[in-house]
Amino acid sequence: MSNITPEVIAQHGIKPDEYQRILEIMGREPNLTELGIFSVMWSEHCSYKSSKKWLKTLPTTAPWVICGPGENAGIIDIGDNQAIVFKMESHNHPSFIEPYQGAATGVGGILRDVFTMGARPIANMNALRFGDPSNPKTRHLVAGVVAGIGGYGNCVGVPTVGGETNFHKSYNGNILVNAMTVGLADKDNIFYSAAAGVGNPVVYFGSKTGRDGIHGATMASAEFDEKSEEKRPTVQVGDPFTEKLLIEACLELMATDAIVAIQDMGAAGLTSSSFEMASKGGLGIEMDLDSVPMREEGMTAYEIMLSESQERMLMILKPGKEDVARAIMDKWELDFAVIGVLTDTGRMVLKRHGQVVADLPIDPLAQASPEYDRPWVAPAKPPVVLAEDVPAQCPIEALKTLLACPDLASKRWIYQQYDHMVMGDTVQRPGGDAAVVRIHGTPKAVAITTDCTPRYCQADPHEGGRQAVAEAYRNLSATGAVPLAVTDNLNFGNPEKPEIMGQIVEAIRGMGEACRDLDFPVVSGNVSLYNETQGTAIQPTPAIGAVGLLDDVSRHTTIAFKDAGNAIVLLGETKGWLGASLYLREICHREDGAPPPVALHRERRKGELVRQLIQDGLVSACHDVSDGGILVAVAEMAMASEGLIGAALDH
Amino acid sequence: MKAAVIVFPGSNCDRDVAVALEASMGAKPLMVWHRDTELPQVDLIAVPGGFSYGDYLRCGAMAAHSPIMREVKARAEAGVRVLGICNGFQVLTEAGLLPGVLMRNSGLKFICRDVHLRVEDSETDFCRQYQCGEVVRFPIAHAEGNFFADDETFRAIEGNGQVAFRYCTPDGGFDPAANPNGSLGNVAGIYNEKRNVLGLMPHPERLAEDLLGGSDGKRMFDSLVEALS
Amino acid sequence: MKAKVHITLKTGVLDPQGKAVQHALGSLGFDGVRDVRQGKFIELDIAEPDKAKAREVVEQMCRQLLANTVIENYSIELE
Amino acid sequence: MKAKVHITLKTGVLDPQGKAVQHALGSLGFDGVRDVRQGKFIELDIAEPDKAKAREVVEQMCRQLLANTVIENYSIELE
Repeated sequence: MSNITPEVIAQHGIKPDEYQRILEIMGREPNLTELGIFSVMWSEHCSYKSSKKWLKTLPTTAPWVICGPGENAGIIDIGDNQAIVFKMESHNHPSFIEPYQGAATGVGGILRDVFTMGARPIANMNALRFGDPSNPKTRHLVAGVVAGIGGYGNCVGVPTVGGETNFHKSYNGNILVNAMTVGLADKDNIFYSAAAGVGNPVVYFGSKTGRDGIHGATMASAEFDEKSEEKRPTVQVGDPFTEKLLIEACLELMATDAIVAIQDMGAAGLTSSSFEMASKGGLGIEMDLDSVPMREEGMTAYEIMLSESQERMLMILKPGKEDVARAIMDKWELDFAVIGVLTDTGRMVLKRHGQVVADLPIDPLAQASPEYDRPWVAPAKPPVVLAEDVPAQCPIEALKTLLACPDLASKRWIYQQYDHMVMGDTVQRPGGDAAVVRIHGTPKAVAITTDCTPRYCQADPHEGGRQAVAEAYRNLSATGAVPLAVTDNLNFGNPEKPEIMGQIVEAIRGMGEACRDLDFPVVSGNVSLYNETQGTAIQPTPAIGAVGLLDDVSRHTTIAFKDAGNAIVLLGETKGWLGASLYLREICHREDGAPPPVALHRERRKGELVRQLIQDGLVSACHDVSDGGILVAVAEMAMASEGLIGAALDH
Repeated sequence: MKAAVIVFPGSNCDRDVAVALEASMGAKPLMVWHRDTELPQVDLIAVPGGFSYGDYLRCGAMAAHSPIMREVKARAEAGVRVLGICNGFQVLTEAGLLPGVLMRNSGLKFICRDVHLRVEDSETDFCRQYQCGEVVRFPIAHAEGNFFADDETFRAIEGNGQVAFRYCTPDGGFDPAANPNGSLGNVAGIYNEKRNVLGLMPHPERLAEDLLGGSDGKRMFDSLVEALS
Repeated sequence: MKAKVHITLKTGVLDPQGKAVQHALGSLGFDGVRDVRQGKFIELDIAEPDKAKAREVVEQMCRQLLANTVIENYSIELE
Repeated sequence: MKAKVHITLKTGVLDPQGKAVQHALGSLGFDGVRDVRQGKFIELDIAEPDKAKAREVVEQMCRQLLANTVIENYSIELE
């Protein structure tokens, strides 16, 4: 009696109709290892099965885009034969179970996605969402996540230069930890993951494999229930010291011509990396699992293929280049082993203890992962709420309340736990509209920001999607940088519920419109669904990570007032929109109303105007007006100034 | 002046120190891998910040046993100038080149921000371009900077005037709030008795360029070039 | 009452510190070191004279603060 | 051969972690905590079968690397 029972299939998160597809693809019943491989490759986290159909509608091209979605990270051209490689990824569920290690391994994973393409990481950011501060677990989660991000990022020596942190009760059972990495590469030395060359060696390097986080990939999209507390020691533990060795060893090897293709082992470890490399290259792969460096005895093929031990990479080398690679890995004291070879069979054949333990076709599995067109319902448009509809309050009292609320209060207590100065190129430190990081040894710099207003996306996902992209565009322009491209991390509830699927469809539609109209293409991203506990979903959070370019870093502008006597100029019309505003929530304790509509053509024109004024040296400070409105914006500019320069709003 | 920067697995401020040295020296320092056993003739050896060996067991404990450290110790005993910054300071105490130990910050958290320091002795090659008693602004970035020494050792350090920098208020006063990590006597950096070895937790190389927010740190590198060229 | 608490990583959980110390011992010439695991050892002096009550209190301290029960085990000895 | 090493701070040496844990326990409502000291607990698996030789090897490991003998004491138990 085979051990593939309906319970085992369900346990692997595979639906009955999906299992029928597996039987067709295999032409027989899969064994446990093969079933495990299908379950991680077809998990929501790796296959994007619920969102793939809609993600294709996003604009992903522009003259400066070298590589759009589909590779480990997105790549844009910044001239002088240099490229910026960046992406954002989520580690939401592991961080709820073990905040320190969950967040730390999130940082480690996104770093690897960037340097596997040949880029030296030059900056990290993170977008965090926690539950209500009064919730007993929130304090523990915040302390753990921040310590984990700092513990890993500081040790690896990549500056953590900013991010954003929100608090709302919808995240009580589902915190969001989205980590972003920006890297710098030479345009003519970029590495991709498509395998090539039948007979070329398949090489494993980095840390040893253990039983960490098995089923991390499927857990990433499993809705949380009370039982989730039991998913214990299989939590992934990160080793930032080994990651630093991995960065240096990889970049040193990439300076030689030994590498054909390379990919980091992320979610679903050895399975997803080997499958993706083989399928992109249209080749087969044969691996002898006995030669995989292992940390624990008696590991089965199932455990080796599904393990999510951290700090591991897979690469294809040119023939005869094994010794060059081994010498570099020995210098940096990393494990190194040739574990297989490329074949022309188009199949994945795994051996363990001398026997074939898995034999699966690669293309049907890698490419044919299901793509769903789930039913969705567009949420109703909420009513407009304007200033005259809301009881007025003394502005200064309102300002005090707003500045004290967790969303707006200074986040210094968080970012001072992050080394934001290492590598000596941080020109604008955390706390402004965007971080500015110099391109080492050049007069240029990149501006980086993460933005999303979940309140707006809850009220109207379409308008919220537009606003998230527009705010990122404004934050980059406020420093004088030309906005170039976007990465995203789409965090939503359970897509099998039509109203949640409606939020996803509408938010993506809104993001697409803004990216198209602002020439601001999406070059990479990540989707995290099923962020829901006992039926209540998080506020829709399509987090945007954006990068812009400053040709002359000395022209960058900060939010701080510089000299008394400067005129304060407001760009844009004030219509008193209070729907879904922070004012309404923090002062009137209401969370209703429509978010302010975004006029994209005006956003674009204002952005071009602001950048021109900064270019002409006419602007001493610049800040985008967002949460809390004009009064909060001016207060933030005053508080950031040296000598606490005040402001009189009397015209 | 000829300078060498030691690189341990896990050092991550090695390039930052090399950039600051080059800006003052007008030439690139040598980058020396921790497993080398030879060290060319140099006037200055810099042991940079970072997380050598991941700061595991004790910060700098494993790096202090690296092959190159035998040579660094020999050169220090022979009078070559040695500058240990942050993790470098921890390595020098573990290697016995400087007294005392750097414990976990009193607040237990990693701290990254600017601090004010008072220059306690400007008659050394490291600080000759500062005034004695001058207040400078350097950034710190560490979780284990809490300087400690037993009473006897600490009395010797103070008695010999080996304190190089103390955490202070912007106007040079002393106040618990100005001491970021609980260090004994607000000590931020100390010399050995011969004053040819300096270890400090703050990072002068990170504020050596106005574009990055300040240049008080540059004068330490200028001092060394002036004294050793 | 004196309480001695040992906090160790659960088996199978990666111990990066132990791995690095094992490696460093090797490069110092100590061969034959098969495994190294590093944990915490906490000594508490508490006012509770009764042994059973003291154990109960220390048990709570471990669950609430001293140990990260997701990846760590704890053991308590009382004197 | 299994070796258990306890590394503790010498009396009189500042223990920031112990103090911080004591403070945190107080704010969690555990009163009556007179003192807390935090040290390291290292478990080694070494190939040396003979107890005396094993003790000598571990003794050397402690003096050379595991303990900073300026501020720390170490004790070794063999099984």
